Amino acid sequence: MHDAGKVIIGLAIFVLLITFPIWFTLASGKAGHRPELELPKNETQCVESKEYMKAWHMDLLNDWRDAAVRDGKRMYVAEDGKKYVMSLSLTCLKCHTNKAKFCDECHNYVGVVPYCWDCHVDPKGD
Amino acid sequence: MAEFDVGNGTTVEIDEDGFLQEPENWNKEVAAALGKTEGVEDLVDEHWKVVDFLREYYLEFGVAPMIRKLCKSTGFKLNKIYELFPSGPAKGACKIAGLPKPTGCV
Amino acid sequence: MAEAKPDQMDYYQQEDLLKPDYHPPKTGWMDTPVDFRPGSWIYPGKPKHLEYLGLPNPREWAVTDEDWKLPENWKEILLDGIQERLDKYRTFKIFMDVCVRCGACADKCHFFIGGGDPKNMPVLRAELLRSIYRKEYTLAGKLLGKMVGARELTIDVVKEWFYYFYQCTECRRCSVFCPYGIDTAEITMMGRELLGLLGIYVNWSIEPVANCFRTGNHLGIQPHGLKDTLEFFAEDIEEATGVKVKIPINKKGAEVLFVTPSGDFLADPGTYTCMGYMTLFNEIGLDYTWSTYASEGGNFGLFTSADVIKSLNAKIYAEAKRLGVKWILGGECGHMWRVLNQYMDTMNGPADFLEVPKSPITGTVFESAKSTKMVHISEFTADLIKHGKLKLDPSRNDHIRVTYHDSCNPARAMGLLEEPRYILNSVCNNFFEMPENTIREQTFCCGGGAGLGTDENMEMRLRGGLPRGNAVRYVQKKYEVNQLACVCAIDRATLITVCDYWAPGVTVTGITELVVNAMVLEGENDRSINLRLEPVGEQKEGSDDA
Amino acid sequence: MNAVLSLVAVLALVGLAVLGVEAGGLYSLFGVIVPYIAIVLFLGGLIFRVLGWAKSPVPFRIPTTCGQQKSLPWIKSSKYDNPHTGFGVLVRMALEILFFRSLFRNTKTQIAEGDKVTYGPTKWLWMGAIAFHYSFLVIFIRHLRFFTEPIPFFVDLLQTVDGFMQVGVPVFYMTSLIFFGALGYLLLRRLAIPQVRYISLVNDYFPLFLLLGIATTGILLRHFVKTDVVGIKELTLGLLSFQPAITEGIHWLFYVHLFLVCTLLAYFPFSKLMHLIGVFMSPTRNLANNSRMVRHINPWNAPVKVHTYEEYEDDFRDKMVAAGLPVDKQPEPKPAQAEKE
Repeated sequence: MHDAGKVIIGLAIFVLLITFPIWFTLASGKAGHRPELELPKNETQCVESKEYMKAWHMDLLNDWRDAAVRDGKRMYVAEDGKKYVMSLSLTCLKCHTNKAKFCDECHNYVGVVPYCWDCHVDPKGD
Repeated sequence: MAEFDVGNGTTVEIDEDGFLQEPENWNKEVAAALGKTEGVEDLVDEHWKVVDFLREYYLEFGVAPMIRKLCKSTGFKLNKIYELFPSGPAKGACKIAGLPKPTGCV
Repeated sequence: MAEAKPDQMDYYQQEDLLKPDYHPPKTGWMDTPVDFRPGSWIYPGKPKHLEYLGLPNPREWAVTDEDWKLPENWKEILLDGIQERLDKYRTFKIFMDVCVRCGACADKCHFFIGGGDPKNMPVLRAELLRSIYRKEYTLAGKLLGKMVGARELTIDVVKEWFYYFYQCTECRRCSVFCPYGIDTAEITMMGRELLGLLGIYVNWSIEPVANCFRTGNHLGIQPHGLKDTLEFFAEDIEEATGVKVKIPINKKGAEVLFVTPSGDFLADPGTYTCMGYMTLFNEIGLDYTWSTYASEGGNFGLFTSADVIKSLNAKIYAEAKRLGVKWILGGECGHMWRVLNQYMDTMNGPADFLEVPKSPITGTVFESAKSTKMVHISEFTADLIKHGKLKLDPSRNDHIRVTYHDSCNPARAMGLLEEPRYILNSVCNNFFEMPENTIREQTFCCGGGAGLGTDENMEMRLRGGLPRGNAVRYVQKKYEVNQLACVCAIDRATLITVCDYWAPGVTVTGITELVVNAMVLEGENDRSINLRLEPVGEQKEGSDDA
Repeated sequence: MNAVLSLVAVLALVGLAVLGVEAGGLYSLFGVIVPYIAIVLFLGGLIFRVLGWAKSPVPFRIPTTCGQQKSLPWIKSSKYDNPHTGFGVLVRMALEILFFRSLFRNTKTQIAEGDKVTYGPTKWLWMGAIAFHYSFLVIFIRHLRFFTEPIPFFVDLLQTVDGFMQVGVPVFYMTSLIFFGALGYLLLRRLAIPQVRYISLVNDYFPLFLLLGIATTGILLRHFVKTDVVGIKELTLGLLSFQPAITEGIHWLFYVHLFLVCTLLAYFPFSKLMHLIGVFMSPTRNLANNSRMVRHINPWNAPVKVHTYEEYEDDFRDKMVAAGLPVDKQPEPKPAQAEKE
């Protein structure tokens, strides 16, 4: 016996599953969606360079958290010598006022769920 | 296939185990010569009783008899058969009687 | 005593066989030639049998010959044969493709356990064939060759196939453990079919096939011979029990056709099992018949090719139809039941001229056999006992301390596990199981199945029999077991040697023999002797040597 | 030897990708063309292979039975290890595919104390296999975050569970570790067990090294190199929506990772990795043991030469008559007698 029906159904299910990203994304119509960041209006320079921040902001924030919470240190000296208070709310969010339109844009896009907001409150959120 | 020298100038064909290839080629000289290969130097009456029965049975039925049948018909117990034919009823006696080796679930 | 030869078990020292060298050789397996030592291979099929069966290339040749006298175009024949089988069997295709060589099968094979030859690992046995498949059918194999496990088909490969495909008993134990269910039996069957295309057969299989084709049974027993044999049994039964049994042969209009392996007509202790059937059927008044035409339940076609299976098996239905029986009862045999359970209906059915089997004694309808119309004697007997239709005195078997050997095919190609145990527990008071990894679906082969049970193959039989023999030895020591019961004619022939060698003192029996020895028969004598015509109470020491 | 060859092959692939993007600047080749080819080869090859298998029939119903058959009503049958119904087969297959049931049975055979053959349970291979396959599956699903927009809930959920330990930033996934460990185990046992080493081919080592390469580059990318993941997702979504565009500034290591994955995809259908599908199609597992109940059809069931009863009786008639056995046709010379029945 060939069981052609069963093989074809099985194969179809497999192909359907494996091509899930294609049809799911096409169906959602968001394939062309790109994160659009709302940049601070009155500031052009972040704590460190844009490239550095893009790749390493999570490590920086992690270091800040450890320094501030565990060691009680609050002062951060940046590469260019400028000093900043190590604080998510006071430093970062001062410029990046809208979490949803800045942080979440990329995080949601690539499926990152940082645990910053387990403790911190998003001032504009709920 | 191997040729087996009967000793009187004739040869017969035997298989790998020394069984006669064509049971029709059997005769008493062949039996005696095959006996020597199975540790039976001289075929005496008791041997012939066994061999003759095997032969008769084979000619009638085309196969070797059950060993129990052999024992019952000759009146020899199995150990007596082994005494007569050290390599046993199948390998010894049947070979000497020119029967083919039984194959299958045996 | 003369010096032992390689076809005698005394030739082999237990100390040696107990120390298999599990280390693979230094040379890779493709570069390790076959060692055709006496005792480890089987004589080729004789030309007269091939001629009679119309099989190709009948000729005189010997395994140890340099020239195997293959046809000119042997390579073409084999490659065409592989292609044909790839097209016919999905199993073959898939099993060629999906093995990941995890090695889980390696120490599941009795030949590997007892011999250590890496080519007896089921995975490598299959690679012998896969390597050619890769070379011919895969791009990587064509381009990269050896490192991707591909190699050229040469005469040496053919010889290697012969050696190792006749060192597999098609027991399927490896397939229980394989994560993809790769069944080496299937691979071996393909390999043997391919060899057959070149006229390479072993005589131990092909002579029974030729016999069976002509006379209806493997042993070549002719109709009048079968009658004579059964009459002889009847005399012995009368001597043992005082009961005169009927011998219905080729009886038209009987309710049941009974078919059993022909080994039971010739070799002890199978003959006692046969006497058991006759006594049992007589006692319950079963309206049955023997057939001289379909006088073989076993089917050495299984060890030859699918076409031969079909050709030999066809007689059973044909005879059932000719005799006008209602259904068919099958005796104690191993590979016979693989054929009856997995092949018969497909090959030679539908058996719509028969009725769904119904026990005339208990009224039980065997629903599980409603299409093939063929019931196993253990199912039939278990049903009789369950319904109290047999008067049993198990104490008559008290001198027997019995263990049960699951035969490969009823265990792994059918699942007949509980019926024989139920019977044994009903007819014996002393039943002991062997260790759990050696019974049921994990049972070990006798080492001589699938056409390997011949004396010139003694070394491999003893090596392959080691796991089984060792388990028997275990229960012999622990529970003083002195008899091993089985439902397989090959077992009844080969396990004698295995037990004599590995567990001397344990004899072999079929189940129905024990049943009848425990049965209280109508009009019986004092039953002081059993079916073996031995005084009851004395278990004969030593062998049932044939 | 086969192991070294495989390692060299994987390193060569790495080198090829590095050279291609770093020196050659062949971003569209490695970022667009190769992935497309790989996907086509994967899907096309896989379908081709499966249909190739399916083209051959299953002539006989040959399940390997691992338990009591269905027979008499009072004997408990093993519904799943020896299924006789479609549902039983379904369960058997599910146990096989989801839990590697057969491998779970694995035993280790040894000859102990000189003369005792012993069988101990051994679960290492099973554990290694389960760990490898399931962590691979999780990693595969986790990666959907780069292939879907919006990201389905289960991907987020899986990431949360997988990163539950919250070690490191970004969190280190447990499965990454398990995957690495399992791969290492599978490679080491292949090298360490003499019999397994003896049978191992390039076909066996190559996928292991390839996966190790993929895992290593993946972990480097996540935890050490930190390339522009947003850019990567833009690239993949472009590919998925058939509007490929190379995003600038993605680290070369990503292209190595991608190239190795593409190699795996392209290699998959033509290798033993097809066991993924084969496990579903193995006739010793996916058939019910009901061939005495239901007739299984063999499409090529061709007639064979049979020695018919008539021929048989012709051969033996005289002997049968002499022995008093009934015959269908009386022998010629004698006048016909009434048929005995």
